[in-house]
Amino acid sequence: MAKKEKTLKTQQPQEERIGVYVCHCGSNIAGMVDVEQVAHWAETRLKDRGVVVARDYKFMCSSLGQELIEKDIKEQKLNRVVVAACSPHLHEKTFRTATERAGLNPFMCEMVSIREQVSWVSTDKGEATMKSEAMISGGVERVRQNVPLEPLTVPINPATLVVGGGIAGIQSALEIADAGFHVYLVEREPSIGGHMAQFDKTFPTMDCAACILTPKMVQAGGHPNITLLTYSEVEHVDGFVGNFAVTIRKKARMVDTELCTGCGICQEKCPKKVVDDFYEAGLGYRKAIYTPFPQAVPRFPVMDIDNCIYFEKGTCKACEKFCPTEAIDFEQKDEIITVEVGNIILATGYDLFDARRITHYGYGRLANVFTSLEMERMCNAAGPTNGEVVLRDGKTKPQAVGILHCVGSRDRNYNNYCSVICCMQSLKFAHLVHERTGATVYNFYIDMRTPFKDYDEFYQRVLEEGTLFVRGKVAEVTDAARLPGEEGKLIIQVEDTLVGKQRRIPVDMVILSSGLEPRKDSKEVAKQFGISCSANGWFTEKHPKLDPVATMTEGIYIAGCAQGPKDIPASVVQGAAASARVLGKIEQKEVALEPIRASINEEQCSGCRICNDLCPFNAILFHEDLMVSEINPALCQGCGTCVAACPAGAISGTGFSNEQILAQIDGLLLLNVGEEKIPA
Amino acid sequence: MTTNDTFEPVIIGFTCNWCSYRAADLAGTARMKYPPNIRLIRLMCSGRLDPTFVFKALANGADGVMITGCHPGECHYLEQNYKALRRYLLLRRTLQGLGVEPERVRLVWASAAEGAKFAQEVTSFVEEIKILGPLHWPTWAGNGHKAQAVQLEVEVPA
Amino acid sequence: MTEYLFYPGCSMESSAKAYLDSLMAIADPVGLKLKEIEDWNCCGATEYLGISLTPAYALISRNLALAAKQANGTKTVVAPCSACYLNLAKADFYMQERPKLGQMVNQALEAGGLSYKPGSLDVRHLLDVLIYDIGLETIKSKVVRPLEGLRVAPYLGCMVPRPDYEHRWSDPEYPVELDLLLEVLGAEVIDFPLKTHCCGGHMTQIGPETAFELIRRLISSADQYEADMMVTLCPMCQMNLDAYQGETNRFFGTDFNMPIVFFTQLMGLAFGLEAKDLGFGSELVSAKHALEKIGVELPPETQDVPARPRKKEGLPMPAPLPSTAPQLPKEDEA
Amino acid sequence: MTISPTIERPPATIPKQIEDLTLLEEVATRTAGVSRLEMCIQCGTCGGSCPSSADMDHTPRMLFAMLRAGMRQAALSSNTPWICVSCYHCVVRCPQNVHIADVMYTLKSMAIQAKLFKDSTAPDFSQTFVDMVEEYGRSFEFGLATRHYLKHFPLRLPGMAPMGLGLLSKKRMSITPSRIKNIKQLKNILKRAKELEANDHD
Repeated sequence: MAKKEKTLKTQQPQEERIGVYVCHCGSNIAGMVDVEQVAHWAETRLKDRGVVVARDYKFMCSSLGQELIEKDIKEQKLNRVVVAACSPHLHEKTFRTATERAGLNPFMCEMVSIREQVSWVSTDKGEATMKSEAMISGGVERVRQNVPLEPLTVPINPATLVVGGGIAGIQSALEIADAGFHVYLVEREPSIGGHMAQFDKTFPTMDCAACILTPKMVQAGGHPNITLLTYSEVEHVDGFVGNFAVTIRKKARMVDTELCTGCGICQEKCPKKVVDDFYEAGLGYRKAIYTPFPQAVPRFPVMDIDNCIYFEKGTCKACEKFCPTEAIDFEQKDEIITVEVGNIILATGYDLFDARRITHYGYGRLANVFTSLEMERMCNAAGPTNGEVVLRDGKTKPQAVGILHCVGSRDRNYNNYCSVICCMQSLKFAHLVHERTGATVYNFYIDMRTPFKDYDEFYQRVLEEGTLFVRGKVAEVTDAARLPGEEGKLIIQVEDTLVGKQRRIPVDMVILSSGLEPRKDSKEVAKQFGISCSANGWFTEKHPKLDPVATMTEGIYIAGCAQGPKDIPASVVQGAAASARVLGKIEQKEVALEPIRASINEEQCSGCRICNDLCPFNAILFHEDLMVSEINPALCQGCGTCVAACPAGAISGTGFSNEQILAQIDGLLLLNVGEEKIPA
Repeated sequence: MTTNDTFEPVIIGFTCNWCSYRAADLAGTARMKYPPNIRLIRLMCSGRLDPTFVFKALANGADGVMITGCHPGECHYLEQNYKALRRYLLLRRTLQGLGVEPERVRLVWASAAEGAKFAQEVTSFVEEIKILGPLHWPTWAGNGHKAQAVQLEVEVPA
Repeated sequence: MTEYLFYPGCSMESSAKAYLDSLMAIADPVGLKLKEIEDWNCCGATEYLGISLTPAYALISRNLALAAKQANGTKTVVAPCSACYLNLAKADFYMQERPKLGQMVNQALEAGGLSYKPGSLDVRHLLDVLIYDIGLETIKSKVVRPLEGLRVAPYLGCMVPRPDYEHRWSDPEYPVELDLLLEVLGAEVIDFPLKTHCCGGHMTQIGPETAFELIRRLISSADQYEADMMVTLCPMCQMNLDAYQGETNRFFGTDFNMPIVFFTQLMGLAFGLEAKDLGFGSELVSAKHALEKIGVELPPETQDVPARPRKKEGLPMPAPLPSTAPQLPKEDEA
Repeated sequence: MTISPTIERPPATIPKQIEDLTLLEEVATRTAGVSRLEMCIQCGTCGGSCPSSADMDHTPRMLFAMLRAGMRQAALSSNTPWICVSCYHCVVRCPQNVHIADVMYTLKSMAIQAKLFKDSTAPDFSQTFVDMVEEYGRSFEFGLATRHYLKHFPLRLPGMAPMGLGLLSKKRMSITPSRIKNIKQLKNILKRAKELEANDHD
């Protein structure tokens, strides 16, 4: 490029020497923005503003792209860099590191997001190009005001908090604990184990879920490096990577775990029987004092005070009377504890789609319509029917069973994503129902999705067993008989799309393969931990392909279904991967923090104390003797509210100073752009 | 609609690093489309917004300013967005006093998950500013007050 | 008292006269004030849409334009007929969803000196207004002759609860609003599984055999549940199920004798009004026998007809999903 | 002189290009609202929900596949849209929120325009209905029913007579049409609408 070489020779006598780098991002940016024009524009029109070189390149974030910048910094003696590429949340660190490698302070590099904010949201190439130019002008003006900053480093606390004791959380906790570091494993329910503990068999190998899960639960329960906090919830999170302080509420079990031996006599003697909506999916019963299931870890029971007769009527206390170790404590109160950890793994799992929402499938209205979780419990030998597959009357074996895929999934009326596990789960039920009852089994699917190892082989096996597959999303399940043979049955009305005809198939039992949903409170949890989640409520990973276990917030990782629907093997993989990331962090021993802090110029401070009350982190102290305020940099989080509020202008905020922002405004409005046109 | 077809307003947007800037990222990742008239400035928090920024933007050629922050109760810094809200309400009053339509400044709450909301708010704001037309600072009457005050309806965005 | 703009629709003046008469009779007692849209025209039913798009929507929108012009402080248009309700609501919705349609329609309306800004009116069905504005409490307070012993199948048909652009109903397939209203009137309401299934619509005209099967399904199901009558809120449904019931019987060799009445007629009865003022007698399948059950004040024999087969023993059933519909008013102890 | 072969074959013709990839888009743009027709995943919820699908040549799902395949002739001559009863079951259940019922209306109008419908009963009924509405501004059930049944179901008419008489005697059917006051305004509006519609599809 002859033109560029020419610019090389024209030395500017100015102090600022700025390089502008425009990324194509393949065609992601170049497809909508004329990147060459943008680079040319920056180089010519922003010449007076200190731009000495502007280049466009296919992938700036590649090592070649970074080297390009480093080379320019060294050879052209650049002292400031603007990279116009993707969102700074993605690659700010990359380019600042490259800048640092070339010998500049990393904070002399600014990013301009022309991918997320321009090319991906625009429809007109001309407009997108002009917007990119304006944004680069803003970036250039801002970077002119940048000053070198030194990052703060803090030591990393080697302990880790794992939230959620399902299979993903258990796996994470064990990996870290086995490596020799301490783990706090918090679980909301009385026992760890999660959904997997409710299952009967696991596809495609048909291993007994309890048989493979229980050993892991026991290992976690007895591990010297794991503090198990069951029946507990995180209340509050403070701090940042390396130094989180987490407040946890240990809900009152009404059982003194120091004294309890887990003998089970209290449950036996408790006179109150309650429908177990949680563990037995509403199909079975438990007592008002209970351990959710026999293999529960820990083995201590909890008291359900909403259903306890003593709490209702003031008498009973059968449990207390019979407890051999006097472990029952009706006076127990919730306990609030604080733990200090360096990293956090969120493995909070999923909720099952509420099938009652699809009224035309009749769940909750038609007795013999069951959900997949009810089915898991029914198939389980330890479940309410001892593993018998029967109708709601508790005794009749079905002759014909219909299994509906995609219930609440792949449907814009409910959830428009694929829940991943339902196809395989439905095949599993087809196999189990066939095995237990010999009934005719129908599977109604839109598309069969059986990727991953040995999954399609399982499909073949179920085909072999004679399961009848009907390609079509079920339109309705009804008990309104219309034709002979339909009386007393549930009729599944569906278009058999491969035949092209509507069919009405009478069955005795319908199983709804309900999809997975984010936890009802996932958005609040995301907020609590300062991470983001999708509109649905799944936690958002840092990068969907290249960083699927980290989040945008340093020190917080995600695993299992909290990130999105996935099956057991994938949950285990992600749990282990999150642990590997945490172990990597712990081994770094210390972490560098963004030096974005506010500070007060004592000379200018009038001592008005307006800023004092504005800081939610109590980082601003007032020196009565000197009548000035001072900011504690270790406590300051860098929000900048005090900067904006100081009437004397005595507070400045690094990284986001008034000078930087005001300059950026002018830049965005193209106030400083040279007017003279360069002849083409 | 009285939209002037040829008038393309310039809008400066101030976004919070934790929520609305990520909402803008999400709008991009999801390939949602919105008008190119807005140019964003990232702040660490909407509480960082000094009203001077807004006046400076409007004085130097912007036709509108959009301020975005976390939903009330969801501030990354606990409660600083409430301070932004207070300043915003005052700001509108001041603008009115100066004879500038207070609708030229809009406060939007958008969480990191609300890419669609962000895109939609930008779209409707651009439409609204197009209807208002280019910003002309009023000429001043002798006593320093504009003869006609602009009607202000105080509404608190939820 | 809120005044509503009223769009009666063609059927109300002819085949569904009973609906109009009974509506007028109950409007006053419940405090429903209706102002008929001056010089309204036919909504085009389900026919015009299949001929040509813009003229069909222009036809509907003339009514919206007139209504908006005549609106005096109110923005709610009430339609008692399903097809009219849907057409008006649909035009308003689609002209917003696709502005080009709105522009074309407005260009057409201009030829008649009219215009309409999509979204400026609320189009609602009569039952919606009665339940959500007037309220079950008010309706209950007017009941002087509870319809005790009358077993009714609530039947809404298709076009009121679906497609429900504005989400006004509790559910598109199993809405409970009509059930609640009839319960307030004191009737015994069956959980009618086909309550929003199709009556055949215009197929009675163009493919009678298709329609007869749909009519058979509905009446046969109501009959299985031993309903004394089916209660509807749509002139077309009433017409198809009532007037074509005889022909359906002949076609299938059945002998159904299921009276089909409008819910407003039953409201009138429960309010103590005279049957003759409520349009009774105009139905082709006479409701006489069914009405005797309540008219003669004799407590009818309570037949223990099993409702939907529900198993009390065995495995527990899931609790019903909390409904968005209003709750039935509490029984007064006094 | 040619020897006629033992088996008569139709003369060989060059296969016509039947795929018309603009068809789907045309249907979509002629549909009120946003049809979302291109989003169909062929799940069959519509065909499964349809109360009258037994009488249809194709289920709605198949019809949409045909539109996608550009089979204009076959799609527009299908009886499916004419059997649709507008019950909207498919619309509320469709997992992709396709405006199915409105697509059916579009297909009817396109079939009428292309004169591709097989049975004229339904189009005639619609046209008769519309003619009367255009004439009077109101529908006229008596005129409509008699005219329509006379033409299409003359044999069924005697069977229907008791019903018709019943309706007449119970004053549920008027033998004279009523007319709106400002019919001129309506006619002007419809005239303009038809012109606009015609120009739009040029």
